[in-house]
Amino acid sequence: MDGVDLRVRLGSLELKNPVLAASGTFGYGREYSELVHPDRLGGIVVKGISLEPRAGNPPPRIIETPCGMLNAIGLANVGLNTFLKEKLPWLQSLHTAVIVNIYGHTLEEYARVAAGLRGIDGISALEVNISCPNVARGGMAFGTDPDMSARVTEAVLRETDRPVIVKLSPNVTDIRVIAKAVEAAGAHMLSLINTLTGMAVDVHRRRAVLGNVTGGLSGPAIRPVALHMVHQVVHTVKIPVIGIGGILTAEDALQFLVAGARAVQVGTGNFVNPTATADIIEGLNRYCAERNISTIEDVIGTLETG
Amino acid sequence: MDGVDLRVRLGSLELKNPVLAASGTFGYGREYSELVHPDRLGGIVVKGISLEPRAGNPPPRIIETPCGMLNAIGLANVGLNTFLKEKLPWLQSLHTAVIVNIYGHTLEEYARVAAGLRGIDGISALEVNISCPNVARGGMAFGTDPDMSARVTEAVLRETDRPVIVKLSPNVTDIRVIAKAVEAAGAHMLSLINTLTGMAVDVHRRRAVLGNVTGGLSGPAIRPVALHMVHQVVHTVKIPVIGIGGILTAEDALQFLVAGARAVQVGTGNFVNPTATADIIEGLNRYCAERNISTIEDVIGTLETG
Amino acid sequence: MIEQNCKVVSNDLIAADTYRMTLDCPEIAADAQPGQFVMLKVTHHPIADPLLRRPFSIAGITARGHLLVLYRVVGRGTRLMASFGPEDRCWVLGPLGTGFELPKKNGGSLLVAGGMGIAPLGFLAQRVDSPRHLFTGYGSADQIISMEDLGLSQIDARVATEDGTAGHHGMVTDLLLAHIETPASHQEKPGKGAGTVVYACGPLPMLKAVAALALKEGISCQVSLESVMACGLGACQGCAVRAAPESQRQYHHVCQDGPVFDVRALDWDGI
Amino acid sequence: MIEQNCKVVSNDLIAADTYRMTLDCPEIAADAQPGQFVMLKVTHHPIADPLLRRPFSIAGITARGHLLVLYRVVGRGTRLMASFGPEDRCWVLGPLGTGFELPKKNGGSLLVAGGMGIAPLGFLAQRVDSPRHLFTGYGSADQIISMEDLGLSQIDARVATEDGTAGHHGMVTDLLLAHIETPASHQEKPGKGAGTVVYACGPLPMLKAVAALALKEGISCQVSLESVMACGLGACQGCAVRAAPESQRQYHHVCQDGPVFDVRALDWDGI
Ligand SMILES: Cc1cc2nc3c(=O)[nH]c(=O)nc-3n(C[C@H](O)[C@H](O)[C@H](O)COP(=O)(O)OP(=O)(O)OC[C@H]3O[C@@H](n4cnc5c(N)ncnc54)[C@H](O)[C@@H]3O)c2cc1C
Ligand SMILES: Cc1cc2nc3c(=O)[nH]c(=O)nc-3n(C[C@H](O)[C@H](O)[C@H](O)COP(=O)(O)OP(=O)(O)OC[C@H]3O[C@@H](n4cnc5c(N)ncnc54)[C@H](O)[C@@H]3O)c2cc1C
Ligand SMILES: Cc1cc2nc3c(=O)[nH]c(=O)nc-3n(C[C@H](O)[C@H](O)[C@H](O)COP(=O)(O)O)c2cc1C
Ligand SMILES: Cc1cc2nc3c(=O)[nH]c(=O)nc-3n(C[C@H](O)[C@H](O)[C@H](O)COP(=O)(O)O)c2cc1C
Ligand code: FES
Ligand code: FES
Repeated sequence: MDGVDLRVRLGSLELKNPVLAASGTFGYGREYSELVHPDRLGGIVVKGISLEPRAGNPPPRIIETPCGMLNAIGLANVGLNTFLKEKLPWLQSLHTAVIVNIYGHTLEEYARVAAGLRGIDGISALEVNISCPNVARGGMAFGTDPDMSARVTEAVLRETDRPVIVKLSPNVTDIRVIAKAVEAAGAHMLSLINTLTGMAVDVHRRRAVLGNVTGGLSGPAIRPVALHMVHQVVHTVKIPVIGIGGILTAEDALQFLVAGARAVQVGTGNFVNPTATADIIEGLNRYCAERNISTIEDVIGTLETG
Repeated sequence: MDGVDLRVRLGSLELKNPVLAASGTFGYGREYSELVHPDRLGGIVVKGISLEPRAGNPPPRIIETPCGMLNAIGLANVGLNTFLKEKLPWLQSLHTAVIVNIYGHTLEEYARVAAGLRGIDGISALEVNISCPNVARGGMAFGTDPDMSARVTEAVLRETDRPVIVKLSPNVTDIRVIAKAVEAAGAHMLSLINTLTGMAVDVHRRRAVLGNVTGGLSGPAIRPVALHMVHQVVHTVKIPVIGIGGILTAEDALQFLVAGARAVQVGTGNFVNPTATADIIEGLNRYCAERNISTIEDVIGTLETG
Repeated sequence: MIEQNCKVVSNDLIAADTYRMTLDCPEIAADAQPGQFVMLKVTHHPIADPLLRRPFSIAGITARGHLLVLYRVVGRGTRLMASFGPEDRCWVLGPLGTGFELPKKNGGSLLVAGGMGIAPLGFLAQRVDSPRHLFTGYGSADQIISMEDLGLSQIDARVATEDGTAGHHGMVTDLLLAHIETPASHQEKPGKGAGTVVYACGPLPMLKAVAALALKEGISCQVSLESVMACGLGACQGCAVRAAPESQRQYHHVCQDGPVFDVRALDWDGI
Repeated sequence: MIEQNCKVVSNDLIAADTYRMTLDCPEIAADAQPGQFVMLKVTHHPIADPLLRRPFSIAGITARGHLLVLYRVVGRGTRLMASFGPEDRCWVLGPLGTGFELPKKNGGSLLVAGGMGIAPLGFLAQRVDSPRHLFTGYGSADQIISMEDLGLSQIDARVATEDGTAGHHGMVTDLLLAHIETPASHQEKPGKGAGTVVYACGPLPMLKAVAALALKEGISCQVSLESVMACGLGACQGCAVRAAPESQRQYHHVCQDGPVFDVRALDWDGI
């Protein structure tokens, strides 16, 4: 299993392996560190950071669904300043890629979070969550409109000195249109998918289960949708694509890599198996070793069609 | 359990209970008749009919996914003429609603199928599948564009003397926009959702699993997405809405009814449990009886919010 | 065809990764014909993963009238099945599909089974009383299913293993070929004479080889195919297999038109 | 805190729908404090329904050093757990969360358990050596978990059942109230004097009643809460519960800040 080179390059971002922990599911990295030390991973994406702290939605915030879960955390986070003061120092001690996921409710807010993270050591890249409601447009998510998606991208690019990953929403008619707009706006990488919007009803109480009524669907249930969108986007843009959605095992991760993703993120999978990320890395190693593949690069984008 | 009145009215369409079998999963009704006689159901929606017979996609056509399945049947069907000659007579002998699902690749084709079914006894309604690729627009599905969706609706309405149900695609940014356009075009009812587009990769062979590469995701995995869209559409249009997506049990069906659907369709659930439809009817009865609810109408749309 | 919640009477490991399950479902057993199959629900309600039922050939009816299923653990569903105990119940839908056409009276039968392909052929052998000869092939000796577990006695059977750990060292098709090429006068067993039918079930490459041989030699031949299935009833059209070029239809449905097909009905190049 | 694939040592039905499971995970057992919990994986890889792990209080450490879990079958996950046999293994993540603050030396403890709320309190009773009194409430006599199954001896325990089939006919809170209202001089047991702590776990209405009483009487009180959970580690923020209005934060996380909370830390109106 040694011999296998799992390093991947995504533009200027080099990862020791293609397995990242997804935003919102791995806290600030430290929560899981007794189980899987972040240094073993390709990198971690921290919980989405906003300018001000946010308490989040009223409970219940999560509910299990068939092979998946709905969450309506409400993007609860400590806010930019506390992040810098309390969370960053530990992250700076890591020897792996630390990607900071950011979001806002206005273009201005995105820009200010990006500016607040400028020039800071130990941050490898920003991941921009564009699935947020745009308050200026009646709450329609930025990421559902190509023009708004492009403008968020530009606003962040203008303020940052780090590679920018734009994280796409799957709740769109044609994700390729958004991907192209974001690429044209200068994004360095794309990651997808964020959660699908969903809902559950408690038929005994005849109420929505979630305090927020609707939530985001994640987990293995959405994997086929995620894989399809990644496959579409890989054939649409030239910038590197990171695959996300329902990955629990090395085989799941390989589906995305074979389809052309240059890295993957594991979200809900961490809850099902807290060492999922490490197990996947081991599984990628084994897959390559068994086939005498010396580098994971020789797996990426090798899907035969026709 | 007697006492409970399960009848529902959807505009001019009256059903003995709100449970229908979904198109493409119950054949032409006869296949399941030894297990569940269609007369026990609110109705059956037959496999989508096109003007000409269609052989369908190359195999493999189906693959299991977590709590779901992908299908790429390719809308295989016997075609309008054979349907009328070979399948219709048996359907005409039924004492339940027979809904004929139709589709086309051009407006003209939709219109001609509708015309071919005009004035024929034993057909209670048409269900128009607008998730088909529009050949005139490079294969983009009719149902992803409000204008095209409206035009398909009008084309069918012009040629038919039956109530028209338009079946919506979930692969859109905002299903309410399509729902409104279709309502404005004169549709009598809406049904939703059709399948989400998805894909699976065989990592050993590094090929797409399905002969058609992509397929439609159905089953419990998609239920939260379906329920959310039904909830959205119910609050957007005035015409009756039929809920579809991942329904296996009475509790699943009740989630849709409580959210405001006036009937439901069971698709993939028939494969998991061939008597699912009958079991759900029994379960609805029991739910009402246990709560001293005398009519299912008193359950529909009773979701409390806030 | 019915759907029934059946008692698992026994479920025993009989060879490497291979289980023998008997189910108490008298109605299905009474109707079953060799070559037909059942769809088994491998999870308990309301657990939805794995979602779909799994198809299994009816491998026979035991002396006590129970339905016999032989299966190999290859994935998630069969692994769950292996954990069924004699207190468990299992939903069984069947009998399904079109089975074997039995040989004409006194017509000889050559039964060719690769691996778990023995399941439907074991049942066929139970039901055929004219001269029959069974050729079985396995990867290795530890996979061999005994005639006793198949409920067969007094049958002329030969075995091949790919690794040579038992019987002929090679493929089961070698046995068939050798048999067919032996001049008829030297045979006690049915040869390639008129009236002889070859029945085959096993991995696709094996079926292809058998089909090619039968078509070349002009021997009547029926094969039992596998396919992914959702409904098992002819309702979903998920189990399509390419029909022979000269057929009226482009696809057959394995669950309804098959799983048993005359080799001439299939497109062996496009399969 | 570690993640370990543990042997299920025993898994027995001990009361109506109630099971007692012991697990061989010495490291987790060694670290465990009363009030902490574990997350159990109820399916086997790679089956993904039900998807999430289930949280269970650590109900004690057995004489043989095994981790004790007491659970009631209420849904899909617990039904699967009930089928675990002594040959099975189970992934266990723990010990998790913040447990009970033990009473001060010689401070008396009143332990109030509703239904399965006995689980963490049984462990607490094992670890407290100052005077302690246990009040347990069940729906009916058939649900009662014996002191033996809890690994408790020489404890002053009283029981209430809602249907009166055993002990006091009524709620467990009646027992607590009666006890607290008895003048201290008449008591052998800890009363509401300074140093006394009330520990409670059970259904929310019971906890509300206990909290109201403790707050009114000015008795120190700790409750163990439940919540839906995904990570169990403080990473997902899924298990939020409203903090007391005067707190610095709007929500606590049950899995990390709890599951044990001082009643004064919570918003009992908004819960
Ligand atoms: C008509 C028919 C009769 C059959 N009879 C028998 C029998 O008597 N004994 C027996 O052991 N098996 C039989 N099979 C095959 C059996 O259905 C599969 O082995 C089983 O469905 C695998 O389920 P799983 O969940 O364990 O595997 P999965 O986890 O679903 O898949 C594991 C592996 O098995 C393969 N597989 C899955 N489904 C099928 C399938 N339907 N056919 C072939 N390969 C499949 C997959 O490609 C994969 O490589 C039959 C199949 C058909 C269609
Ligand atoms: C910290 C903590 C400690 C716990 N300790 C114990 C214990 O020692 N013994 C015990 O029997 N139970 C305990 N529980 C509750 C236990 O986690 C649930 O009963 C279990 O998760 C239900 O799983 P299920 O799949 O069987 O039920 P599901 O099918 O998931 O749900 C069935 C019913 O149980 C309810 N339910 C589901 N999850 C929870 C939950 N987390 N809390 C409360 N109700 C729930 C649902 O609302 C539903 O009504 C604890 C919960 C927490 C948070
Ligand atoms: C509890 C939870 C919290 C999440 N929080 C965020 C977030 O803050 N920012 C973000 O971009 N995505 C967030 N996500 C989305 C995930 O990063 C991921 O895109 C999604 O869950 C799909 O991947 P999965 O199926 O592997 O979970 C969250 C997901 C979950 C389940
Ligand atoms: C095998 C299969 C075939 C289908 N064929 C059709 C069809 O011909 N026309 C149509 O409108 N929908 C078709 N559908 C979609 C279903 O009617 C239904 O909308 C969808 O599967 C979601 O419901 P479910 O989760 O209950 O299956 C098909 C679905 C499946 C699984
Ligand atoms: S499996 Fe559905 S038609 Fe064959
Ligand atoms: S369960 Fe994830 S933070 Fe508590």
